[in-house]
Amino acid sequence: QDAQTGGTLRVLGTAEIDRFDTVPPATADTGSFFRAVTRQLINFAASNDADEQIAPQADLADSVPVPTDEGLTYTFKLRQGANWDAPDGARQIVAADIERGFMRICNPSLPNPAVSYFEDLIVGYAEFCAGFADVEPTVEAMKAYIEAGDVEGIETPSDDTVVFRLKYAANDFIYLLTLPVTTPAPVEVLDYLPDSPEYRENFISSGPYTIDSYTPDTQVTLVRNPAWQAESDPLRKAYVDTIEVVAGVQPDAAMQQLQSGDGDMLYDINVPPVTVQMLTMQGDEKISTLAEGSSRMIWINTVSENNDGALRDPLVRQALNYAVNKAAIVQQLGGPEFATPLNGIFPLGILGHHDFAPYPTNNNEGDPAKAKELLAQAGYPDGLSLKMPFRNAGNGAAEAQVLQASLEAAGFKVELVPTPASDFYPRLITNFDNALNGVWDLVPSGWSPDWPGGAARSIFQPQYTYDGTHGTFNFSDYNNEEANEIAAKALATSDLEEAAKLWNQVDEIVMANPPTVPLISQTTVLYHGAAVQNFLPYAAGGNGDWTNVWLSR
Amino acid sequence: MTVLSVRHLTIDIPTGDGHVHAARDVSFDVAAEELFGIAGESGSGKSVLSQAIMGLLPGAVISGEIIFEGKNLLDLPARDMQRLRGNRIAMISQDPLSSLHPFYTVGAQIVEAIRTHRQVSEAEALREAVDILGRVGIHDPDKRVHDYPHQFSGGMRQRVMIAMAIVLRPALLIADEPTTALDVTVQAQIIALLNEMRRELGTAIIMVTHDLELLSSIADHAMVMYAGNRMESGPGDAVLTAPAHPYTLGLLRSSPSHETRGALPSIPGQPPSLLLEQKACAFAPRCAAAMDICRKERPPLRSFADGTRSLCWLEAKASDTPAALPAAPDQAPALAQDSDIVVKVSDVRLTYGGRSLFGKNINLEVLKGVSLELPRGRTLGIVGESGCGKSTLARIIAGLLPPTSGDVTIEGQSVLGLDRRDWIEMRKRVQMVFQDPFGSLNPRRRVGSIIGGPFRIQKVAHGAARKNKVRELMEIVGLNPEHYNRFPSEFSGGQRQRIGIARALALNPSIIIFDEPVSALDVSIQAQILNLIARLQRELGLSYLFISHDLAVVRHVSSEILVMKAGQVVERGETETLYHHPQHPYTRELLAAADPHYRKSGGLADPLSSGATP
Amino acid sequence: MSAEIKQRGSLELTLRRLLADRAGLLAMLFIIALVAAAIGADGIAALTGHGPTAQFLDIGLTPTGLPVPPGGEFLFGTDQLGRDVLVRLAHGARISLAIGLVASLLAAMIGVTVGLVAGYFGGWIDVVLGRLMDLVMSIPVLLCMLSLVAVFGPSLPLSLTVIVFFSWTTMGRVIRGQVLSLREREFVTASRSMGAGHLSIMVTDILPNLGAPIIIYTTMMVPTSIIFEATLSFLGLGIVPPAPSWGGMLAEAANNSIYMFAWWLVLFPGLALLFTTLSFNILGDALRDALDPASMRHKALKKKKTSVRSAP
Amino acid sequence: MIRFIASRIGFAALVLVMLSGFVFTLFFVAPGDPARVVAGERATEAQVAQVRENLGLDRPIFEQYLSFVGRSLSGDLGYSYRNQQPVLDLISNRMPATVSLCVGAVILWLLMGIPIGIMSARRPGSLLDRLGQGFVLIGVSFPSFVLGMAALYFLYFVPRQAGFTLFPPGGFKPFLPNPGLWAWHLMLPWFTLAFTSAAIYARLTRGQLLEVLGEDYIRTARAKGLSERKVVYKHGVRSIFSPLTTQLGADIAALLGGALVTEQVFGLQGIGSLAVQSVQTQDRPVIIGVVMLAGFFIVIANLIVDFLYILLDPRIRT
Ligand SMILES: Nc1ncnc2c1ncn2[C@@H]1O[C@H](COP(=O)(O)OP(=O)(O)OP(=O)(O)O)[C@@H](O)[C@H]1O
Ligand SMILES: Nc1ncnc2c1ncn2[C@@H]1O[C@H](COP(=O)(O)OP(=O)(O)OP(=O)(O)O)[C@@H](O)[C@H]1O
Ligand SMILES: [Mg+2]
Ligand SMILES: [Mg+2]
Ligand code: NI
Repeated sequence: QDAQTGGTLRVLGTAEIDRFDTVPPATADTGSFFRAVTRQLINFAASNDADEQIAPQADLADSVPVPTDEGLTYTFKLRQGANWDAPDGARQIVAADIERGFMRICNPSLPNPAVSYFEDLIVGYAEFCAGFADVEPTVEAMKAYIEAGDVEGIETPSDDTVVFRLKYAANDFIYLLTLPVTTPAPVEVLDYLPDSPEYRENFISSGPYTIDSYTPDTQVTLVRNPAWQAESDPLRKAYVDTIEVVAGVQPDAAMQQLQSGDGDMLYDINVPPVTVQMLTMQGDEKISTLAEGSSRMIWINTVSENNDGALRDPLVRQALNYAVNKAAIVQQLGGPEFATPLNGIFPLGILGHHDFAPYPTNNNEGDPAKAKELLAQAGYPDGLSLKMPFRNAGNGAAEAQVLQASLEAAGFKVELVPTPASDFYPRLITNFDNALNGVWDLVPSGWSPDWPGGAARSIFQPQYTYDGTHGTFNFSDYNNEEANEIAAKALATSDLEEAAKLWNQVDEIVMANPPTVPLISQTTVLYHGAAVQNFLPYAAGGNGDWTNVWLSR
Repeated sequence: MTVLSVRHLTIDIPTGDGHVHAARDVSFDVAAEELFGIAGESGSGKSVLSQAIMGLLPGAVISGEIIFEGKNLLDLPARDMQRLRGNRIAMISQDPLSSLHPFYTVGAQIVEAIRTHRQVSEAEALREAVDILGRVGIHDPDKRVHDYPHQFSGGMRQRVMIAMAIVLRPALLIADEPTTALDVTVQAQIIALLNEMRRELGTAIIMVTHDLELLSSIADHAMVMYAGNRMESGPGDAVLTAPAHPYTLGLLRSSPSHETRGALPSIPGQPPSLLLEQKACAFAPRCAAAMDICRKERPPLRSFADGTRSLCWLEAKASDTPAALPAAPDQAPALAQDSDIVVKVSDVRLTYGGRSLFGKNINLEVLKGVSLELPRGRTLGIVGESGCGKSTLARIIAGLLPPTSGDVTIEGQSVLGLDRRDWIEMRKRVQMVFQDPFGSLNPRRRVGSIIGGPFRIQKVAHGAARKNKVRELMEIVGLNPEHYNRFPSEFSGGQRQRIGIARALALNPSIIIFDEPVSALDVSIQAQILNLIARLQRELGLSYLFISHDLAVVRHVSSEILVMKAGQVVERGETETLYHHPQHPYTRELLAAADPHYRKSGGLADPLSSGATP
Repeated sequence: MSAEIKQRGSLELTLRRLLADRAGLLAMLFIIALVAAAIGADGIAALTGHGPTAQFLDIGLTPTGLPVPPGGEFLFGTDQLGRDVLVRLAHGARISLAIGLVASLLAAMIGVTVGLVAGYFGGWIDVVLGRLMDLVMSIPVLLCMLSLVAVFGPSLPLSLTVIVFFSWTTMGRVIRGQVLSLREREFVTASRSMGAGHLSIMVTDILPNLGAPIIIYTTMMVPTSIIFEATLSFLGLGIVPPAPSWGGMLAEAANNSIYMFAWWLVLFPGLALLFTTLSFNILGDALRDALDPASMRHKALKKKKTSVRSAP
Repeated sequence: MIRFIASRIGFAALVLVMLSGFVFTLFFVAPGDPARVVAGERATEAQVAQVRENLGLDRPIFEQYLSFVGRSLSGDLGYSYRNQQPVLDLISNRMPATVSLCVGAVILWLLMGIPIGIMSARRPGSLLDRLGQGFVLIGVSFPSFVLGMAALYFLYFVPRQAGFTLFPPGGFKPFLPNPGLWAWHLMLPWFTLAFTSAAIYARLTRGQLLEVLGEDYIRTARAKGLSERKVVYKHGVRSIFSPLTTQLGADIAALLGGALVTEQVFGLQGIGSLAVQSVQTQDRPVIIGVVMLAGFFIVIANLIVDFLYILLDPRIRT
């Protein structure tokens, strides 16, 4: 069917769009929104092709640059005709806006955790942020600091040129530039606190759409941005006239509304596995998949005194790895199309993933006998009693019960502790005291890297390294100097194949004495209403691309 | 001219427990302008009968004929019956408090009655309503017509009911106990009003009541019912002065006003259940003159020369056959002569303070300085209209309610400010018997434990000893000790009052306060209880305070009488003195209201003018 | 007293009336059967050979993880984890019944005590307790439950506490109303005039007269509590998996709209819940008819008024 | 009268204060860290502490409570942690769905329950009465979410399988510009929410009316010659308004709970789903706001009921 413009796209969500500003931490789902109203130097194309989905493309940059200076310098030329929808009319996006965008990231009011990647990489950025941290978190003070400040490693020789200078050659720097947090900032936004109501009210778009109205917690309506020029944007076609993002719809209800035509696309809702199977059974073809590099694993508490520190014994952790029935989890999620058993820390689609089986079991169904044997060897012939909190939402309960069943078969008594979704990570798991005090022994957890593709860094660093501060996703302060060294090498090499091999080594080192039980690589399942045409998954938003669909009702 | 003619009316009401035979073969005629009285004890079927005539007994199985103005009402289609109701036949019922819709103004309710049957405008109907309210003696009818029923006193509400009933000038007015809920004085006014209306409008009135006294004074014709049967009917005078049926006679004899002193000739036993089939005379089990045949066959209807008819096997009038009379127990009460004062009440005052729903301060002075003395072994009667403070006084004397000021001493000891031990002790001296035999017994406790309650509370006697004492008490008051384990609901009203008396006797008190102990009972049962009370006083030398609004009853039991009005004692004196030479106008009024002869002659000056204020 | 009718004890009368009520009898039989099923739940599990939490990944689920419909192996089908619905239903009866009974008994105890004290003493005690009841009734129950669970995490005792906390007021009001009129009855004055103290009057004089409302309202509270628990489970605030409860089973069926495909997941627990609450309601009605002396004479005609606080 | 009104209003205020204390204590004494939620799942301790300070969560609880009460009195329920929007705005944005749902459901259940109750009471024991009683029993025995599921299955899913749309599966459409669409989309939610209460009202109406129809004044009305219709509707039904009003007052609290469940089942953007979502994200100002506002409505509804009661019953009025 031919592309056609016009119409209103209705996107349904449970929660509202959580951020209008790219600076404060936002959920991955917000990526779809940022796609429509902001532009970055580098971005992804919306595509059905798994490889194309994760290939960096030029967005504000007029091409993807090749690093010079042994991979330490990246020079970007900005695309002409890419405009701000500024209050006084359309205005070209310039190099200073890019630098300003970076400066806002480590503001003391609502900093973004991704700041650590750049502190690690860009020359002079850590110093800039350290200075910023001491600034009063008020509009005036922050504005003054940014206006007076400068990041050494970000140079703006002319309005249309930006140069980044790195501390070491990082093969994933281009990927880092796809993060919404790197969005350029127009000078006007310095007058507001990040993502404050005033910011929202005076929103300045750079994408094909801009905010028409915002009813908090209920609906955001996007309309065409008059300053946006189609020829300046290779990635977005902007077929529909209006996009309504509706909040407050429960997943089941949203699915029904999509089927009945009351809604077109989903916002923060993933299609539940069972529904996928029901839809497939009914021959519904409006299902697509997207590999974002998500994985699920069980974290093992290696710091508590529970069971006299039994979980510190590598044998016990290996026993756990043998015990778990990964095939059952795959079955729960709808079969091999939607999930694959995972035996290492890097999921499918991530540079560094390799098919290996440190603890092989038949069809990944678990090997209770082997597990029991190891347990006995470790001195626990009668098994162990373990506490496993789980996230009481979505598929959490089902997954926990499947895990419980296979662990019990191997001699682990597992006590399930349902935990409200809001409490699971913030209160229970990321609080290191809870690990230390043995509030939990095992937790099923999930991880998606901050960007797709070459994202081994975004998996390894937050989860498997410990630099002395708690409270991140490394729940029991795992650290392995040997792995760290190899990882540093993997990051610094510009040869991707070499990098992949090094990451494989990292994976093997970690799994030899496993802090986790990897479970599955997960594929995100997407669904849309019948009116939606040209539905193309957009990797950084985890869903279909709003700016490339058209409607036929 | 006969307005209504009822022929062989039989009414069965189906219920969960079987058929209630509420009327059996009842026939009578009512002529225009006549007042036809129907008397009988509670549950004898009077109300059912009147509702049957109105056609307001859905679900009942009715046979026979009710001929009204030439048409048999039982065959009439519902629509036609509806058109007659209110228009040609009207009704007033016993309780004026609950018979008016609380949410509509009295005017609206009268207007509704008018406009249901006549095509008149709202304004026209309202004018008529005002007019009729004026005629039944409501002051300022044009203002009061917009008031709600709760803004009227009981007597005035009954007037409103009457106004509503007669506004369309019906041919027949059925008054089902129109005065039982009212004070004696108001009662007399209402009766006078009805009489006047009857004469003025030519309405035939059927008056249902259990008050024989009343009937004998006003009814042109009367009918006495018992267990659904018409026992006797005939001209009012004849039936109520020279009754043909032993039941009628028994009723008349049991009414205390006829015997001034001594035991009343009561009718033993209690009425039968209407659920039972009757093959013989319904009254036979209680009839002193019963013969064998009475218990076997249904009696014939006998007519007598004076126009009375009686459903009885006796060939002569009961009033003519001395044998039919129950032997009146002879002796006069042996009055104790040592007159030391056991109860002394001096200048007791009581003010109920409080706040109404809307926060107005209410200070209701209920007792305004009452003093009295009760000599040992004597009975002091207290009369007065409803709300004058009798019960309040009783409670104060019993120590259940502290007075605002004044003092009460019992056998020399003040009942006020006792500590817990003295209070328990005091309970052994004074006891109370309450008005309502249904309410004063805990329905969920067995008779044994009710009567044994005082022993439990006072911690006297245990186990078998207590049980024996209870049995003794039951025997004293004439209850079968075998019924130790029953619940109060399994007893009749009279028996329940005996239980109450037994309980009061348990701790051997020297003084008993009776607060209207018989007002809830039928005359035949009332007599039994009055006799019991008298016997106990004789045998146990008790001193009584006897409260009632019924002058006749008080006069029967008391040696001295106290008349109360609005919280004050207006007159006191030896019974006979007071009765024959009343000093205070209020006493006279009371006596007048209670005396049938006053009523008949319309003795009250202006019945319409003295309506109570709201 | 020759024409004396045989007098029956009130217990006997009540039983006779109850047994004469066919619907009530059926309801009672159903409840007895249910209790039997709950007690014998392990027996049912043994009979089918399926434990209540056993997952049959091979025969109880399709390769893509869908539950299988009722059939020879699984009489009521399996759930989304391949567990036997029949066995879980029987085990769920335990929790639902336990919650229903324990919650209503506790609530009844509190309600009766508060109602009795408030009604008997009147005055400021009544005002305070009455206002307390008003207060509890003005709390948006489910919202508060939601918040409580968010704070304390779901658990059986918490559910129980919340149900009790929010359901005693109905009983309290009814009892208070009854006591207000009972304390004016003359048998109370009579007891007082015998020298009885407050406690003795409340316990021996007033309490026995509250038998009918207590029994009726407690019975009526059972289905409300069961529904309440089910609703909490439905919102994910109920008991801890993998223990089965009817509400939890229904919630699992509702989750992801799986019931639209696997109708048996909602049909069987739904019917069990419906029949149970229906039975208790019918039994409550029957008990009311049998116990309430006011309805003795005009059985078909009179029904005592009730104000039932609806379950969410 | 004035005193009465004043005392009722005073009590209403007291209830709200106690409610606020209760909710506030619950949230602020309880463990859990909204700052962490706001800061995002991957924030470091230092960043969380910064957010905590920005939100004022590091101040003493009592101080926070006092400032909360102070602000509430001027109608300011504070700002959401999540999007810094005024709580009052958030709630009023969700108001249309909830109000549509509740008002419609109340009307529907009154229109269902009362007539069924009247019909039952007019002919006790008849077939109609038995049917009515059956409806009542089933109604009070069904949890509303099961009913919602059944409605969705039979009135939406089954017809859709058969190829046509009988009712949409929920979703809120604003009243304007298309009231028909609005009503059509609310049909199933209305029915679900109304069913149980309709049963309770049918039962209540029947019981009360039977009792009233046994009153003496009804006999008087019949004796006046009024038609049975008039007797029942003008004299009988008029008297049951007061108990029905009382029940209605008591039902407001339950109504909000029912609305919460119904909104979940049918995907309505109402206050209930706002509450659920806020609980999930620990957005305390919003939760407190919703609970307080719900309490406020309940209290106001009960005040209105009290006054209606006076209006309806002349015995109290004069
Ligand atoms: N609707 C009814 N259904 C069943 N039984 C009834 C009904 N109405 C009255 N009865 C029974 O019929 C009998 C006669 O009652 P009725 O009211 O006529 O007595 P009554 O003579 O008017 O008594 P009272 O002086 O107490 O008014 C009583 O046993 C009563 O219980
Ligand atoms: N607890 C109370 N609070 C306020 N007023 C009361 C109270 N008890 C009784 N009264 C009022 O006191 C007055 C006297 O009441 P009491 O019961 O003593 O009258 P009574 O002469 O016994 O009347 P009755 O013949 O109707 O029994 C009445 O006006 C009554 O309304
Ligand atoms: Mg009568
Ligand atoms: Mg009195
Ligand atoms: Ni005889």
